[in-house]
Amino acid sequence: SSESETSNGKGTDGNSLKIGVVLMSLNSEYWKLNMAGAKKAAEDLGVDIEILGPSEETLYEEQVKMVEDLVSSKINGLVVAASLPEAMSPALQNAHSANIPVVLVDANVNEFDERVTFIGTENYNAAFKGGEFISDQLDNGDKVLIVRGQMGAKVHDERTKGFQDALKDKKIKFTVQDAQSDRVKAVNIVENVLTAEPDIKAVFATSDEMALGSFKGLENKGGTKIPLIGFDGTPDGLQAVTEGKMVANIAQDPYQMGYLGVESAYKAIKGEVVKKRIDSGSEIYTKENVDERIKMINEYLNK
Amino acid sequence: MLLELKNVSKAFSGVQVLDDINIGIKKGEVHVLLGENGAGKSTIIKIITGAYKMDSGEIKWKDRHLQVNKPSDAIEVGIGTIYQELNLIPHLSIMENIFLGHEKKKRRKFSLLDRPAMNKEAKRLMERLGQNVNPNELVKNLGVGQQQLVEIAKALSLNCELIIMDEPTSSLSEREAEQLLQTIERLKQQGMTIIYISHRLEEIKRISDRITVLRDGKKIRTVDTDKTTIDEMISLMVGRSLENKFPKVEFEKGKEVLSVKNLKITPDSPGINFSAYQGEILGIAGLVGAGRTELARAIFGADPVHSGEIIVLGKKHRIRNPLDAIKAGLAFITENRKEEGLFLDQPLVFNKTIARLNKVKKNGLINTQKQKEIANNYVKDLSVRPNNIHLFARYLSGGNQQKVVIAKWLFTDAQVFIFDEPTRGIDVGAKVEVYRLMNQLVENGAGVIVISSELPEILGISDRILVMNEGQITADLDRSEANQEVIMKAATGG
Amino acid sequence: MKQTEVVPQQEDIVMKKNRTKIDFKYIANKFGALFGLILLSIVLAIMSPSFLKVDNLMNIARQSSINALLSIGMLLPILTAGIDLSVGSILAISIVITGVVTVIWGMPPIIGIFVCLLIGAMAGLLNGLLLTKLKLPHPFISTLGTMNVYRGLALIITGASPIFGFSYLINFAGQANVGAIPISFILVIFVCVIFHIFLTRTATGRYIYAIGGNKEAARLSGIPVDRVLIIVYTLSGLMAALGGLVLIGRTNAASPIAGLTYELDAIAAVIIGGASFFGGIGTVWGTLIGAMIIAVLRNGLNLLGTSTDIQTVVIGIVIILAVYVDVLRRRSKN
Amino acid sequence: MKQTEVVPQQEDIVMKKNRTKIDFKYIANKFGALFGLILLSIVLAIMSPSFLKVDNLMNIARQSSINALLSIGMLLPILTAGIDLSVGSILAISIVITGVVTVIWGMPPIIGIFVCLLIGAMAGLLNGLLLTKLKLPHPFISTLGTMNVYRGLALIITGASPIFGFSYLINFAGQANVGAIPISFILVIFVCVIFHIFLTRTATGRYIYAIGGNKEAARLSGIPVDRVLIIVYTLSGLMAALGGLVLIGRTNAASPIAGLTYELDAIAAVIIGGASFFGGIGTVWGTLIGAMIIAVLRNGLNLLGTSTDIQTVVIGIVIILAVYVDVLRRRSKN
Ligand SMILES: Nc1ncnc2c1ncn2[C@@H]1O[C@H](COP(=O)(O)OP(=O)(O)OP(=O)(O)O)[C@@H](O)[C@H]1O
Ligand SMILES: Nc1ncnc2c1ncn2[C@@H]1O[C@H](COP(=O)(O)OP(=O)(O)OP(=O)(O)O)[C@@H](O)[C@H]1O
Ligand SMILES: [Mg+2]
Ligand SMILES: [Mg+2]
Repeated sequence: SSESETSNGKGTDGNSLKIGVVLMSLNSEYWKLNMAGAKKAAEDLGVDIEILGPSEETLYEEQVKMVEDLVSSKINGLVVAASLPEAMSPALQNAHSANIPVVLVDANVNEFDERVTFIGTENYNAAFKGGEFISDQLDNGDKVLIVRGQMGAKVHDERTKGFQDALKDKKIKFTVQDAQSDRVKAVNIVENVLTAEPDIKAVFATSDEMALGSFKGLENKGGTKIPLIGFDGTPDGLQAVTEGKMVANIAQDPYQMGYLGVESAYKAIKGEVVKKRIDSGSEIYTKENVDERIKMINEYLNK
Repeated sequence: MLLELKNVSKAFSGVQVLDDINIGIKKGEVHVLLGENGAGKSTIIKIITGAYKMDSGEIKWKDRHLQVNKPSDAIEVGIGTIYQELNLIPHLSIMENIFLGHEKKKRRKFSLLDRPAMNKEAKRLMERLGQNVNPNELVKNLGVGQQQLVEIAKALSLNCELIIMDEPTSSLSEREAEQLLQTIERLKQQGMTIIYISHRLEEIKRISDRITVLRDGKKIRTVDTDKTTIDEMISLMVGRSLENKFPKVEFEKGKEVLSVKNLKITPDSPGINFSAYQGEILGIAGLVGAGRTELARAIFGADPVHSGEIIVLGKKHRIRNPLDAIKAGLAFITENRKEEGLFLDQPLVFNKTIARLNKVKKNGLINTQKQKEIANNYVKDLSVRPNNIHLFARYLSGGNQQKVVIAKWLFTDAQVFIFDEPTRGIDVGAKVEVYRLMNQLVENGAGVIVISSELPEILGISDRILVMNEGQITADLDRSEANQEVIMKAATGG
Repeated sequence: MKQTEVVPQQEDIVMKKNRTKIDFKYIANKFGALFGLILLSIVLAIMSPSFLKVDNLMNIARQSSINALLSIGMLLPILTAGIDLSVGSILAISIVITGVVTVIWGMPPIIGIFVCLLIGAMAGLLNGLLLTKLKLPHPFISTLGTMNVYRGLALIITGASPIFGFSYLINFAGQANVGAIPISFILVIFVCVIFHIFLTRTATGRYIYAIGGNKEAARLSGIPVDRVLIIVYTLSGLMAALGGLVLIGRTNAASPIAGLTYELDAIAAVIIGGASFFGGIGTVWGTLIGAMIIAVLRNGLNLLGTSTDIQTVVIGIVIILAVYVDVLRRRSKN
Repeated sequence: MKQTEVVPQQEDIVMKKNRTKIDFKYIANKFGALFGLILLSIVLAIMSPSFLKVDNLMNIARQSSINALLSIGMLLPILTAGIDLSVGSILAISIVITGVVTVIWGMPPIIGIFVCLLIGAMAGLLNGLLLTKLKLPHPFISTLGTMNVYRGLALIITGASPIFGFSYLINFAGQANVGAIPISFILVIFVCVIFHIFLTRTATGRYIYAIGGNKEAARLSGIPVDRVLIIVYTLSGLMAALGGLVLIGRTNAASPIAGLTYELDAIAAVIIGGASFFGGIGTVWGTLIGAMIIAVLRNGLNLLGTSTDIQTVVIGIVIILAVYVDVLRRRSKN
């Protein structure tokens, strides 16, 4: 541990600093935006950065290994987005005892009090906003289809729950189907559910990948009039809002999350004070406000 | 010369299997390769057909250098082969098997298959071999004998100039073998050249023109058949003369070791009754498909039976599976050693002890040292070649594989041994060793039952002979009253 | 066998009996999986009024088509006693490259379609070459390897983001209908006919069965085993790419994570369709029915609003049952 | 064979020559995968200074252990020419039930551990019974079925949410260390020794090889094939549950989606470790080394900061290479 202390000391000349980032996966637009933010922050701050993430969000143990591996290679700070937060806490504890400051993004790990900060929007709250948004367009007892990601994956649980809870008063009859974040499965599910229940009044998909699939399903069933809400605010998802395919897209700000994550870790290394909780914000994008957001994202991604 | 091998050598993992072999095959002759198990006969064949690559040497075809890199090369120049192991595709039809690799097509190379033409031709070929079958029948539904004939039809369909047959009669009954020999004689008259391998010396004498004898991978001599005798063939082959091909020893007939009572395989099959005694070898004769294997499998619990009683040494046993049978004291040496007897990718020591691992246990664990000792002893006793207990069974010649299967069963300390075609594909010397083994078993008080399609063998070694036909025992003959005619009559139901 | 051409002869009687028996078996064999499909459909029709609606049947036709195409491709390796685990990844790499070529580089759609199929075939060809030239012992491991390689490449090529905005022509196969009937299903039927003829009426087709039945015997019969295997894996890759083309049309996007775990569905369809895992046995029509059974099941469970975890359990049970029914049928035949 | 015990006899010469060679082969066979592991380690040590740190080696030991346990379990079905696709799901169902029993019902941890292993064994037993009693043709399909069934049940039982808050004793195997060495790795070594003895020195162990080599010959040799297969799948399930126990300790959580795709890593480890996909060939030590190779590779690529896409490609290539090296080695022996 004396070793990490010296490297902490050396940290004053920003060049030799290295920050490790472990995300839930690197294979989606959402996480790519997060990565872009993190990279930008590293560039601005002049630190080295190493970003890892398993090939699928379900592989939570793989994430634990990545944290362990980063801890044993020479990093000065750590930014983690844990897919199964509780599972991550032993590894984070490890990092902490190796004197590595840990910043949590996107998902909080409640058991890990030693975190520098948690940066994120609660998925539950964001989805709740989505529910509120559509609430006006629904009558009591209407049917709503939720196309969700892998059962047991925490983000999708929270999004599903948040959306449902927002509509609690309306006694909505929910049909929840798991499309495992797969676009084709979402198409199939929407086609099938609409065949059995043509009176579906709204569709909510817990990720843009599935929302885009859901739109195809609606299209195939002639149901493009049915309001569709996506989640993530990925470029394609936002594009679908401008084209009127989705009425709304619930977006967190992954870019901001990534940026703030690295920045906070940097501050912690330097011994600066960081707020214990940072809200990276979430927003519902509709036709009215989406264009601005698209422009911004394109800037983020250097398009 | 049609085909010439010049200075052909081949080694497997450092062991010289063929050593500077020179053989010339004349057009129109039946040329026999003769030698003990493991002498290298099949290896020569596989080199000619491109299944193996030789280490050095040359093959000449019609006095020109012939390069065979793969089996289709040999097929293309006109060499058709029936390998020692059957090489048919079980789920394809007779017709498809016959034309496999050289299908008739409607037009060009890439057009659809001409099934009607192939069907007609397949039917004709099988009829030529005395078989009236539906060419669309799947090969898996045929008996071993018929499968062998499909192989021959396949070779004939190639319109080749040379047909190689590696022990084609070893899985055939007397009658089928006779049919095949007649076919060979007919082919010879038509000018076909044939390389023929067999351990049956009588048939060699009958059909061949010249014989090349091999021993331990070396060519000993090529002789003209009409200038040699069976005894000379044997002595060339084994390097010494063999006084007695059937070393029969007479023992006192003892108590009943096995009694089968009213055994029915299906509800409406006739009940089978017979007994075997200590002090005798009980032979079971019959034509292919007579139901001998079926009976043996039923007794051994390998196939389900409908009803019946099996009594071993006076004690009634309920046998539902082979394990029950082994516990009751039975051993069954099956007719298909590769499919049902051997663990090809395991060493001899494994094959030897697997059926009775309890015998090599110490403190509850297998004692590998003891296992090796035992295996070494048996390898010596049965003169398995090469005498290496760590060699995988796959790399043994057919005859030596058979010895390994027998060794496995000797190790189980069974009381009753049922041998199904035990000498199929093994050489005269080894046969005598197997017969001696049987004698020894009888001497030790075990019951020995031998199923064989070779009449001379049955007649030579049995004390008593049962004859089967269509699933029933049609005769129970004492050694003194048995001869070929009587048996054939009972076997054909005449 | 109604049109006997010749006057029956005495000895033909046994033969004819056998022949009838075989044909019966043949039909029964097909009927087996079909029977399962019909049974399943009846149950679902009773449980859900929507099931038999034309509309829904077209759903099924549409939804089964991607898996059907992959399954027909998968049938070939399985017939040779092999397997192709990389089909899902081949699908992904084929479609993302199509996306790059048409959407990003702006090449004409017809070239995109050609490239898609070409990439699929090349990826399959590589599987075949690895298997035969490196003499790998079993395609399970080589295709497990390429499954990772192709997936990784698809991710690298796209930087992990899906490509969208395909032109009508590329979407055509997966999106358009003729009347109520989806083009994709017509494509499936067409492919089935072609593959049926290929497998039953051409030499190469029969060699595939021969290799699965007994590889050594096939080799000794002069069959170019390696060449046939290479063709088999190339075709399997080609079919995966064709499935990918339908997928583009269905989703209007080419995602590098498309096709994850599709190999399992394809294998399940082939086996439910009566093919043997040990090679040598299996038909195109059985495979199609296998794919239909899976699609009908998923569709029915969606219609009934079954929760996804229960769906998972039910699908597991049906896979086992389907194979068990096949076992029973075969047993009753012997 | 340096310590020849007896004076060599004439006839022994050929044999001895062979014996030396075979023993060499035997060593080389083990050495094969080990050689790959060493080579890989050298490369990684050169590329990353952190690789050889004790700390990191302990990471590897810890990280390899779950896959190692599952792989040793998987070795058994593969030795019998079978496969067990359900291990990931068995792991999941075992740990969530442990969670229910200890965390929710509050039973003592020791009962939790017992229940975990019992559920794993029972799930494996069911696989074995399905295979043997229903006489299914190949375990690929039955375990594909139960893979779905067990996963679905794990989701239903937990309502799809993970369970946390396990007591120290349950976490012990996956979390604690003796000095620097993780208990989980000690457990792996212990299990390897037990399984090595089981496979090489007990009758049932030898029967497993016999069944993989030739099932019919095994049956006719009086081997109780069905019973041995049931034991095989039960043990495979048991090892999956043991792996699950380590996973609980590592993550302090029991999630119903734990173990997704673990079966592929386990199969890869067994095959990289030199086992034959056709049964009858393979060792515990080879399998362990196979699991280590995968763990070292993942660890090293993480240390080097390689992106996941490239990791995926590299792992794919290594799987193929590992098997190819094995092929070359075997070929050079003949
Ligand atoms: N692939 C192989 N690898 C190693 N050794 C082999 C291989 N094939 C054959 N042998 C060995 O070569 C020798 C010759 O075998 P071959 O099969 O040619 O004998 P054979 O004369 O045909 O005997 P049989 O009459 O028993 O059929 C035997 O000792 C055998 O063990
Ligand atoms: N696999 C099989 N499928 C169908 N019928 C079979 C099969 N095996 C044997 N039979 C039939 O069962 C009957 C008895 O055959 P079995 O093998 O017992 O005869 P065998 O006297 O031992 O002859 P062989 O010399 O061929 O071994 C025959 O009518 C045969 O055709
Ligand atoms: Mg031979
Ligand atoms: Mg027989």
